[in-house]
Amino acid sequence: MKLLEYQAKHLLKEYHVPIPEGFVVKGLSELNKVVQQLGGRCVVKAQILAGGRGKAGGVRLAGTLREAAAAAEDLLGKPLETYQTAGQGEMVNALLIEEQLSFLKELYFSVTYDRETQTPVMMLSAEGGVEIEEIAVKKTDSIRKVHVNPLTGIQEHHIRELYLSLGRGKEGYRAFTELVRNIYRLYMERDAAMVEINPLVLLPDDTFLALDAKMIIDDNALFRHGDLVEIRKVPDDEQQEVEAREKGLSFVKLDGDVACMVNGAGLAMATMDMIKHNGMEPANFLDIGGSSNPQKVIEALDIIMKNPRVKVIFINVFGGITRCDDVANGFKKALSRRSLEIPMVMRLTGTNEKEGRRILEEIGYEAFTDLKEAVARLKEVRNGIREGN
Amino acid sequence: MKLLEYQAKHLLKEYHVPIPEGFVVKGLSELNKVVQQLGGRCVVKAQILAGGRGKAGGVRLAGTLREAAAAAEDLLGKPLETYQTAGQGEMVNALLIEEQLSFLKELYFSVTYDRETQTPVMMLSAEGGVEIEEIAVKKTDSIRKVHVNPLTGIQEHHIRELYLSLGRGKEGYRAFTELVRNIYRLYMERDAAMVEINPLVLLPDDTFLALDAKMIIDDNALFRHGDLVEIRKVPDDEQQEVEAREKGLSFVKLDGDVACMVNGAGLAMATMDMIKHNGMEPANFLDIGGSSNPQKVIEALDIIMKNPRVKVIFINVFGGITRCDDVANGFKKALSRRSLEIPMVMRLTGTNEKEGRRILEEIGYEAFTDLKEAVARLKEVRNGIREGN
Amino acid sequence: MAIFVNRETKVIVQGITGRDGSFHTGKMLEYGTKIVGGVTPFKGGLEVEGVPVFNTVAEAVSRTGADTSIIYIPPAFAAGSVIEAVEAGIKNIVCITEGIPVTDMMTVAHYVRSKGARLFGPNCPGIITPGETKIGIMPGHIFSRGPVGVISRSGTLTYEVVHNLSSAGLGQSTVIGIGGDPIIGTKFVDCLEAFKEDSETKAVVLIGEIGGSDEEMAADYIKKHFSKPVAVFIAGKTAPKGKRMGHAGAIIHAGKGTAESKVALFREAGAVVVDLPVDIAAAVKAFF
Amino acid sequence: MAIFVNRETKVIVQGITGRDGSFHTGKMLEYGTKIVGGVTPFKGGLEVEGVPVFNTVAEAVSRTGADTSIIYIPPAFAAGSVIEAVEAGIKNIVCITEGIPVTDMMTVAHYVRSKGARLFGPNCPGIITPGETKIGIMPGHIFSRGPVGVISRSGTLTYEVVHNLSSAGLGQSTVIGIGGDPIIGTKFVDCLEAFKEDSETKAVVLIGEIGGSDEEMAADYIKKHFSKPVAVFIAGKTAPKGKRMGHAGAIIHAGKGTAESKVALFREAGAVVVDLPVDIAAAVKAFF
Repeated sequence: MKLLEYQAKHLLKEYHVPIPEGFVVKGLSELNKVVQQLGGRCVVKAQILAGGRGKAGGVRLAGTLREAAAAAEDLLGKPLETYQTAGQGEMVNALLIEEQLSFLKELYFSVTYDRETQTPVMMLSAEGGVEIEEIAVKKTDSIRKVHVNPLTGIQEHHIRELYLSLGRGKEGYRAFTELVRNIYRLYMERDAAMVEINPLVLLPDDTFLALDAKMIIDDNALFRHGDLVEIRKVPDDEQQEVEAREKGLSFVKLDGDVACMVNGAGLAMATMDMIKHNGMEPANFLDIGGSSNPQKVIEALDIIMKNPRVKVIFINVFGGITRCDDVANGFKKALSRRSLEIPMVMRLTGTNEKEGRRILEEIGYEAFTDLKEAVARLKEVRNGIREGN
Repeated sequence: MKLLEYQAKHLLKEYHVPIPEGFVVKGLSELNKVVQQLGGRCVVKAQILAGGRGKAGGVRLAGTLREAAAAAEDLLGKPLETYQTAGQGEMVNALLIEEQLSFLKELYFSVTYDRETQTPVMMLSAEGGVEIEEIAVKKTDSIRKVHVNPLTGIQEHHIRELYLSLGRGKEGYRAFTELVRNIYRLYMERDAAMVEINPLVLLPDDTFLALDAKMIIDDNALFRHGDLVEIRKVPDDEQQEVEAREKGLSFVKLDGDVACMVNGAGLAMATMDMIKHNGMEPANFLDIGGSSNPQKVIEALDIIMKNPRVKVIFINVFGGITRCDDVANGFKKALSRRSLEIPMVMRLTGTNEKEGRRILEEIGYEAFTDLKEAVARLKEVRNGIREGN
Repeated sequence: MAIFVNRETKVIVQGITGRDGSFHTGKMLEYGTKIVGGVTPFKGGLEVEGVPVFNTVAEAVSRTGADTSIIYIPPAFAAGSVIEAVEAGIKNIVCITEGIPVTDMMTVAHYVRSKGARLFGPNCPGIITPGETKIGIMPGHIFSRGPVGVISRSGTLTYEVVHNLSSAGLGQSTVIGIGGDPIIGTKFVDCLEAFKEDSETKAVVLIGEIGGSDEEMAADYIKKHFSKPVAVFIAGKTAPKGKRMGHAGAIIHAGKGTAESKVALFREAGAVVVDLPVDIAAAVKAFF
Repeated sequence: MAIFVNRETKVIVQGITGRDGSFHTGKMLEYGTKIVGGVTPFKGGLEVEGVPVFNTVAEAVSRTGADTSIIYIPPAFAAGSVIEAVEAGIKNIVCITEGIPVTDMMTVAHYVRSKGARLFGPNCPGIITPGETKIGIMPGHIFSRGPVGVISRSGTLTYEVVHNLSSAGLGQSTVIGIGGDPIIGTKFVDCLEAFKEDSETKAVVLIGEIGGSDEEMAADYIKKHFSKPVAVFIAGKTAPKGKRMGHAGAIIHAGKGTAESKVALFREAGAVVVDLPVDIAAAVKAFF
């Protein structure tokens, strides 16, 4: 779950990480008071989840209330297109109005986890203010990575190693220590998958401040962060994915017309690969998950049918913890609620296969056992459909 | 550092552990309002650090304000003698006035650390309300011990194992879980050496409440608990020990008349053992500690001389991290401020021994190298002093 | 010979009274797995499929002598269950649970290793030595005993491949589902090390997917230390970047962990990489 | 042969620029210890007694190849320094610091062990193999090389005993101060295990004190597994109960850890227990 900048900053504040003074504005009428409180000069920042906001004009400096109002009017309630929004633009529903600050230096700081060492990793670079990919390419040496053993937690020497990489004297060290400890604590306690402060700025008084903030919370940990679930903003292009996840399904929309429903992520990916390999285009990735529940099949069909481009459905189930009879039952129930107007090819094998086939027979459907044969049939069916239909 | 009951309960409350409603009273004039607030019926509890308070009459039930006033008058501002106060009694400077509660059962719960496994250990017994030594003797099986690995921290199954030992149904489990987690967190975060809740009572609604509380904070960790240092009450008989510790000295007063000043705890104990072995009685244990600092010798002499029973001083220093010249310098400085009116025998060897002897010579003192010879001389000196002098 | 588990392995089921736990206890017993006990707090004394239920793992271990455990516990409590198992002296732990938070798993992975225990998963189908023991949720009938070791990050895709192998007369020595999460206990390289020492295993099938660098490390290990033939399939060639493909671990970040780069490294290491999972058997056949 | 450390041991000093750190760096160099570097944050680039100072342990290790570290760091930061050393790959850590909180030490003790490293102390005088290397704060001139292994919970009392031994012509193989705190890294039993395998060591002197049960465990080990002769002194016979005798570990709780019970168990295990530290040499003489 991605957080908006102001939501991330709200968490930073909770953890005593310095941030600029600022206010969230969701309508133009609130602007006046807020800009006055900041003394006229301010920064107007569009609150969207997509990256690349700065280059797309989503961050504006304003010297007067009039300028701020112009910027706000320009942004609020309109879609903002960045290189990450894939041509559609993301609606700006809120602005963050912040004080303008002068600083000595822009740094990059983040905490995320490293799959190889299976530890949190903190990264600091003296080259802040640009995308981390750019930093990584421009100057690999400029990024200092420090791994933290999860059993012993963050230690003084981890912070020291980061700070020493800046080549600065001791004067900023105390503020830096506090900053890093607080961000790390936030990262762990709030189950963040990533906290990125870019830029982290060094102020003239040798303290540090988070000028921008990106944060991703581990979806698997949301059960213990009800407060974050409440403030969740789902990106426009992920609406369906999030809805699906709430129902225990993994769904990713794609551009093709062959919908698929598979149990297991690996098999689902491999199924997409096979569809493509046979000259067709998958309409989605859809994993109905490990645990067995007929209801999931019903939900899955619902999601698939929301996509008007879908021409044929391919169901591929290899039962393990998922039982074939549960899948067949789910399918049966789904058909009792809605008729299926497009062709469907099914492959069903594994745990409780016999029971599953018996249920399908009852409603006049049959299923392949072998994947290769099933895909061959799928290809026939798809090729039999006239384009433009 | 031991906490008084009300101080310990204050911490428990901070950690959301249920405690009885109650008020601290330091003068009789405050009593009226407090007892009224509790509805007349209350418990009057003398706040002392020594154990055995209950049996010594330090806890009184009062059914009316009049009874409460009588109890308070009886206790406040007077010494309370228990089996742990060694015949002197401990002054009662405060009372805790608490509501009377009805409960189903008294349990014993504590968290401390286990030296063998080097982990925190939690103990639960269904036999609460009496001294833990008694429980341990009466029914060893009735104490359930659960160790917590400090790297992974407290886990659900630790709490489950404790709870299951009570042989009760699931209904109290949720409240118990919360209680144990909170007390464990307190134990770790506040660097307690021991948290003991005896009795922990089970209330009619299947929740738990700390009816009494003992707590010891690790002295070595006080540097990060300024709030606790502020509220510290030093037991009457430990006044000198605490003062000494603040000066970096380890001091324990004993009953004999041969004062000793030694560097290193092990050598200090062995020196006491040798004094005793030679028919004398040590007046104290005094370790001037590992790190080297002439000032410590001055402070150590001051503490020794406060004890009027001391007839002779034995200084035993085997330099290591403590340097002989530092010790000699300290001694020299001490003599420049005060004259020594009782005899002193010194043994000085180890790091910077030569420099140390040179300094002693300057002020007309000499020292033995060999411990056996030094103790022999000490014995001669002590035996030469007429008793009753 | 096989690796990690065999017919002597004594298994307890954590979460035995749940829907999945009880169902698969039956299936495992049917397969011949020595299920000696189960654990569900507050349900000690019951029986599931004739297997005694205990309140704690410690009790189950002391009463049954179990050395291995399989976990069907909801994600919020699963990490704690692994720690409970290790503290009770269990040496091999198979964690089926999907959806455990990453912060929990980082701690657990380090802890398990520090105690010399072995964790399979989480979010994995388990481990099977065909004809001897099945500790997992895989459909037992598709497996057959033989010279091919199988390691896979996926569950159902493993079944697909094993089905393919068995249908072609290629039996398996041991099949391990290592799990689809970003933080897992036993990785490809750990399994390759064990297969290297196993004289029964003559060839290895490795089923990888996009995301992470475990495949890259495996390719490096094969190149340097592994001389038995290896056939590889990597799932997710058609997956878009930056999207999580079901498995929490299957996500391509900043061009890292793509199918292309993994395929290239395995080929460089001398492994045979196939385009489709149904082509695995043919590739392995060619080894013999 | 000696145990744990020898003339090849490459040592760094953590906290080298402090009063004690710099003083004892000089003394150790004088003794012949291979001090290859020191660490004090923000003082990298300086030299102390001709030894280069680095900002971090990792840097010191990578530049000097050190395998051992001695710590003179204030109590609030000492536990973190041990972790820093282990993370940098140091295998033997001697922690001189007194006054480290128990909660810190519990974590550190478990962590060090889980990484296969070894910690001596905290609150200890260090370890010395006479004539080869001194990693600690003990006065070097009292030690002489010979067949007696010495293990002690105390600092200065160790010097007393060693002085006594050396004066009687009884040299030492290795002398280890294991530390006076309740939570320490290396215990009596660990040292006895090492002395058992050391052919140079013909007898062992063990200096215990009141409190805890490490002596009890050592007595048990001697009884069951240790056949070399052992002479024992236990300090604190005259200590009152419930009072902390200087060492955080030297406190008698509820009648446990008394000198009497320790003495009795050692005698039962076949060790010779002396009444006074100055009697040790005579007892050891009788062994030869």
